[in-house]
Amino acid sequence: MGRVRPQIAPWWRSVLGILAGRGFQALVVALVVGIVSFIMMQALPGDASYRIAAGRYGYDMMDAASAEIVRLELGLDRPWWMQLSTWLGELATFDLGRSHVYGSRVVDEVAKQLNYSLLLAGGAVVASLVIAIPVGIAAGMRPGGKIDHVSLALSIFLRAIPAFALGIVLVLVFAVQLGLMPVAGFRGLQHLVLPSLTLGLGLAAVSSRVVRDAVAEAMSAEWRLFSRTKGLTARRTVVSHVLRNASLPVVAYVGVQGAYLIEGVVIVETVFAWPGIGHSLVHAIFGRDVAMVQGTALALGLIYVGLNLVIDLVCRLIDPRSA
Amino acid sequence: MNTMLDDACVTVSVDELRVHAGRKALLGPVSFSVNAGNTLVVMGETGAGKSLVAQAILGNLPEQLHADGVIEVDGGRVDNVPVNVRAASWGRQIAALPQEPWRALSPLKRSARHVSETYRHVAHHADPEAACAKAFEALGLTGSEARLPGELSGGMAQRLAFAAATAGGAPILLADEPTKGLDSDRRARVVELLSAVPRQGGTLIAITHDVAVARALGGSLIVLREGEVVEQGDTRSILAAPSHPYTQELIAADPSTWPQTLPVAPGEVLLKACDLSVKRAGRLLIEGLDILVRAGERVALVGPSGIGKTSLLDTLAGLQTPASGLVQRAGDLGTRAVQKLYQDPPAAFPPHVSLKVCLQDAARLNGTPWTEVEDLLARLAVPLSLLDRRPDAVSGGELQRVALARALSARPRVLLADEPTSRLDPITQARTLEMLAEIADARRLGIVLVTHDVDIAERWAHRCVALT
Amino acid sequence: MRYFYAATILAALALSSPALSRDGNSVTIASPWEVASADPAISGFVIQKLQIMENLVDADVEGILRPGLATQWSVSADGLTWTFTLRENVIFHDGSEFNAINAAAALNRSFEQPGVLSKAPISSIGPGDGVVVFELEHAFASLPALLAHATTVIPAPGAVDAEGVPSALIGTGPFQVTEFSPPQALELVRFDSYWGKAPAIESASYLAAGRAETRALLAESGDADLVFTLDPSGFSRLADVPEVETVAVPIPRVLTLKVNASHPFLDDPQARQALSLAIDRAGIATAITRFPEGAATQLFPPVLSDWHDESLDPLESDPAAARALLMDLGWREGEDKILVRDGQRFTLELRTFPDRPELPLIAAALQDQWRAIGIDLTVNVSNYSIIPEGHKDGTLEVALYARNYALTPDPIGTLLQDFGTGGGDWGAMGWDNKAVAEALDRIASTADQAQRSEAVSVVSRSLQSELPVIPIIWYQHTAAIAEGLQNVIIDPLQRSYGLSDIAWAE
Amino acid sequence: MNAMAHDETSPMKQRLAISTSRMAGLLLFAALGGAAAFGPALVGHDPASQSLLDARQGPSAEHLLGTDHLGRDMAARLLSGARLSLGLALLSVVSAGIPGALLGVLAARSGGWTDRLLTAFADAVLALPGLLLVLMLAAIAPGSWWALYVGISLTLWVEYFRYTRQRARVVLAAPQVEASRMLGFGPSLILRRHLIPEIGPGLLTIAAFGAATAVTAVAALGFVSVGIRPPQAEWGVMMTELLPYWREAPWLILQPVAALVLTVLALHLSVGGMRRP
Repeated sequence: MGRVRPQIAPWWRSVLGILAGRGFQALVVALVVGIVSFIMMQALPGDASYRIAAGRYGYDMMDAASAEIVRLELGLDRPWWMQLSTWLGELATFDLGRSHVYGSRVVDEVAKQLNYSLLLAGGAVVASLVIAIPVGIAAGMRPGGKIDHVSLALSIFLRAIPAFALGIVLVLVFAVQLGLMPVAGFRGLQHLVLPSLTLGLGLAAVSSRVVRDAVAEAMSAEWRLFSRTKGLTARRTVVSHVLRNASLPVVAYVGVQGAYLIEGVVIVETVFAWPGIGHSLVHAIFGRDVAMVQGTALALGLIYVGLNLVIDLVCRLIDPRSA
Repeated sequence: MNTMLDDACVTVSVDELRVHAGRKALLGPVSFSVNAGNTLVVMGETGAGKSLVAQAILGNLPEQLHADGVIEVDGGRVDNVPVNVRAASWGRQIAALPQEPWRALSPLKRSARHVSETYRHVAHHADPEAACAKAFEALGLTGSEARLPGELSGGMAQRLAFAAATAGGAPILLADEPTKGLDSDRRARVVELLSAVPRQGGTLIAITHDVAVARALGGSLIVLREGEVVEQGDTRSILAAPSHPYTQELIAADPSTWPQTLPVAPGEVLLKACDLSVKRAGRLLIEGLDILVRAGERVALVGPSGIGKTSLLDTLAGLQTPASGLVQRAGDLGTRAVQKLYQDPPAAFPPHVSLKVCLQDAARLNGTPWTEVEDLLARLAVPLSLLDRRPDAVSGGELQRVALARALSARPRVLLADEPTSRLDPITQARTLEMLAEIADARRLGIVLVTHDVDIAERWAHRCVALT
Repeated sequence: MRYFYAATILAALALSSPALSRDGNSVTIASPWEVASADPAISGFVIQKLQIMENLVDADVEGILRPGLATQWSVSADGLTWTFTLRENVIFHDGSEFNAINAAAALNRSFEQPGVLSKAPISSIGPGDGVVVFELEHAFASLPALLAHATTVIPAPGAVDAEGVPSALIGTGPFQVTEFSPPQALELVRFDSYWGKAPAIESASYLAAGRAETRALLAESGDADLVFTLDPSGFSRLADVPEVETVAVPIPRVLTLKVNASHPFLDDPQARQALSLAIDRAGIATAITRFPEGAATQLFPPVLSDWHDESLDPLESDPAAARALLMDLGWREGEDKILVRDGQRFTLELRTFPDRPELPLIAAALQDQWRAIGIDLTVNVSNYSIIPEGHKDGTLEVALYARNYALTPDPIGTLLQDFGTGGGDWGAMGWDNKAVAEALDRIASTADQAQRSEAVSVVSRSLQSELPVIPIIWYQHTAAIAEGLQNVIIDPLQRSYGLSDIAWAE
Repeated sequence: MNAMAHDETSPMKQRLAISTSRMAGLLLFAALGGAAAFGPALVGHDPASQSLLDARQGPSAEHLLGTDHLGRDMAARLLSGARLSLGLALLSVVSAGIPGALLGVLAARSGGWTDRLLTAFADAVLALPGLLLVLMLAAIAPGSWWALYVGISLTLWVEYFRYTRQRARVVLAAPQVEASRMLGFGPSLILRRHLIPEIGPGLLTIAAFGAATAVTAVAALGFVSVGIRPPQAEWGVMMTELLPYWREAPWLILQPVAALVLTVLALHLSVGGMRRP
């Protein structure tokens, strides 16, 4: 349908609409994230400079003296609004400042960890789709059939079991017993398999059902029957009609999975010693590394918006009915 | 359709066809046979099992139903052949025209693709695009190749479905309620399209509840009632001299045969619209319209679908503000003195609440004693036992009458009816409109009826305003 | 679409080929400690352990100092001027030359940064001709020991960014960094133009795995050859795994209770002794840390040979006696079994932190054991910074943490901070003991062994009787070693993973 | 027509299938709730009282589910954990659901700027990673349940809002409501007869999903020792504490995991599976 000329004008209009909407959202997110995280970090009990010093020097080395040095170095004695305005000012120039704890540029830190986390998340999504789509289709073709019931039971179970437990089981089976995969760390692509499978199974639990529902609905639709009675083979009907219609809700759902991913990433990264963003976010929060928290949160927020933008566009591509 | 000329005597013959759901018999026995170049019309109201005939022949009966009896297509017996095998003949030997084209065309495919893919994969046509273009031209669809089914009018969608269904070159065409929900002139075009099939040597099996359609298609006729054949034979002669009372009723229900309503002495003006213009989605639909609604008078607004009848009605009801001009109510008309009847009765009721509760609420709010409501229902022939059910558990006709009772419990002076019977079977439609008329006369109501059926407008209403 | 699945599934299969078959000459190390930064002031410990950067002064496993980047050192008669002669033709991993200028610069920075050096009475650090010269405010014998500390390693001048923060891991050590993915992973290769003896192994990778279970699994699956700091359970399990050898080495890290001696309930040594008597060290050592021999009988573990004092009578566990002591102090049992004295319930808040998993457990144990003698203990598990913070603002009552008395080969530096005048953030609080303070100063300023050991016994005795901090457990440093890995040395001072000595059996 | 024939039969089958599994889910959930409510009293052990010497025991008459690494009674700890998790989950679901739904109706009813503002706000909240919010609240008040409670509620309300808004818009615009309005139905009656019956079931499903999410989130946070802190008995905390012993005393770590799995299972079954409204 890409080659359809008459639709072009409204097509562009709707795409621009999408872009504008998401762009605005991104802006809102940037402000909200910055301010909220900042205010929260301000509200945290105890003296930030102590926390930061602790994060920097470890408990063998940190003491009141080092906290004092930190306080002066970071100007934590300034009033909070001054600190906030500096941050926003720098943000306007796309500068996220330096990590309070490590002294390195937040941008670099976030970028580094983001690479790993995105790799992990991407792996997870791929894994989930590879599992969810065939299962979902199989189940959706015969709603109420064996496959349907079994996969439902499985997906509820997978949804229920905590990520780390799944991770440990996978490690035991594939790494310790079979020795197929490495246990943890990141040194090659095969290190990606187990963590992303752990996350992916969790995602597949839900998305396989989404696929199933979508397919089931498409299969029971009158237009499916018609495309059969007008002479198309069952297979062609599925390929050229069912899948396309069914893919719509599935794609839309990938956006919803973002939240689950962020939560999962934190857990899985700690279990698999994965140098990712979720892991460092927890550290940053407890190390009172305001700059890092803001940077990380901002990154996560913007990724979410970006993801949804892509999904909007893909949906727009699959479904030319400009809604 | 060119291939239809190829061989002369393709036939469908059905012998002692019965359809059961478990132990419950739904259809039959039915027997008939149609020759190439002939037409079979199956008539009867919804639930009479008309569709089952088509499904049995095609072989796509729902799993939980099963058919017995002998079905032969093209001289070959098919009823004992598994579905997946019979499916091979779909589109090539037998094609089926769907009931509701919008629902039958997958919503994400552009019009042309629906047809061209059939040419490509079913007819294995050398140049599908060209063939498709040809078909579009023949059906006057040229120009809407790139439009999505959702963007087509009912008539166009029906023609598109026709093109898609017949592109495979099947000589036998099953058409199930092909004219459902189409206004008269669109209906005419579809009928003409269908009658072309036998003329070109194909076989047409058409299923309808519309006497006019049956008459137009001719051929032979089977009249079904609750799954049983009540009359069978040559269409024209049966319609001319129906022997079975049910057939007579069916024919009588056809608006074109209704008696002309006698004019009444118009009462005081209840509703008055001057130089009214109506917009929908920013588009100006109706301009400079003047309408008077007097007590005891039935006004019909008639016009093709999409002309803005509904928006106009809403404007009169005060639910929508006029683009220009104004709607005046008689001074003594309260807000609830104008009530409305809807095209799709189930949509007009809260689906999860029993009818009784609905009626009781309405009665209480309008200070109408419950007994009065019950009398109304009695007059409308609605058994009180029905009231414990939910809207979806009641037939369309009954529900529309409950809706009428509900509206009346508000003691309205004006009743605005938006295609109140277009979704009903002819007999039910006739009965419903009859009752509406009675009550309106009795209560001296002013009625505005929106319809696309010119016959109804002319024969049932006192005054007919044509919107063009 | 289906092709896409096929592709991905294939890819997945391709990936799941057996994990890196161990290349003959590389070693993988896993430990809990993350490498967050290239700044020695922050990550010095790991940088030093992995032999990426080096100190002027090195130390062997006994803590005996030996030449590092400095070949020799001498102190002036008045003990105020130290001169360190630097090793010649040493180059950094980036090829730049190691000399007095950049050595002095690095040391000055670690002097300004929080760390051991900043505590020393230094007035100036300056480069000389092939030497670095320290001017002191007063005599300080253990300066060389401080220069063996992780925060005083020497990064290459090229590693320092515009703000003067070391931002790359470049040093003079036998291993150079090829890949750094903070905070988890490091890739190392042998540095071929290293001044000293060339290591046997060619490359090594370091992986920080926060969770003990993960580390145990790494060891068990053979993904890591050398795994440090195992949890008790993992340790006992790995003992049964044939491919892995487990070792436990006592280290001078002690799990202690910091007690606010100026707190009205705790200002009397008797009260502190009562607290100590109420602690079931054996129970904790058996059930939680699972090294029964780790139950502390005094502050200094045997491994600190010249501080551990056999003649001291060991700390006992005797709830009844504890109760008796408290009764003497006028405490009486209240209706809810909790002691009361002139209207005040005996309630204390214990602060600790989760970074060492055993701490909350032991805190929970203490909670239970002290309730038995009528003390109501509330546990506050939080960031460890609340301990120095509480020390500063005086709100701290009791704190539980693990103190390493061998930050420097000679514990004196640490002890000065902890038990010198005014106490220290990780040491005594509200407890001033002239005798001890003097003794420590004497030890710090003299090199004469006789004087030292006399002073030492003064310190250890009064610590035992006064209990400004209550020792509970002596730590074991645990490690799992893949079979075939030879001459692995587990350094009790945790200064080195001994990478340069390790070799695979032929 | 085919579809119609389907409607008569197969959904009936499905409805039956669901209702049995639903019943199972509801019963299971009731059982869990009951256990959480009354269990602690019945077990008769203090979840906090330890005896290091009989740590990590298997099930016995004395300790029905054995003892943990500090010799605390597992049954008691599990149950008090259940109390905490379920209580927290239900509480946050309620306090997220009611305002969420009300705002949704408000937005749908008044439209215009009110609608736009509320929607924009909801979107912004959505884009703020929920976990971040919870983490930071947890950091403000370490180990306190109310921080988790507030954080979870704050992240959960959006879903109710969006669902209610979107459905309410449809319903309010439908003929059914128009007809009722013309008959003089007031807001309260519209709410009772139209909105609640239409939206209620969906909201319940969302609530079940939300509760499941909350329970897992609490455990997850406990597991990364961000949420509830030791010595408080909470499933996630128990998981971290017991994980080290998964080889020598597997039954220990299995218990909190099983508890979590059962809870989520019950919640999902009780709303007939994994289908979001």
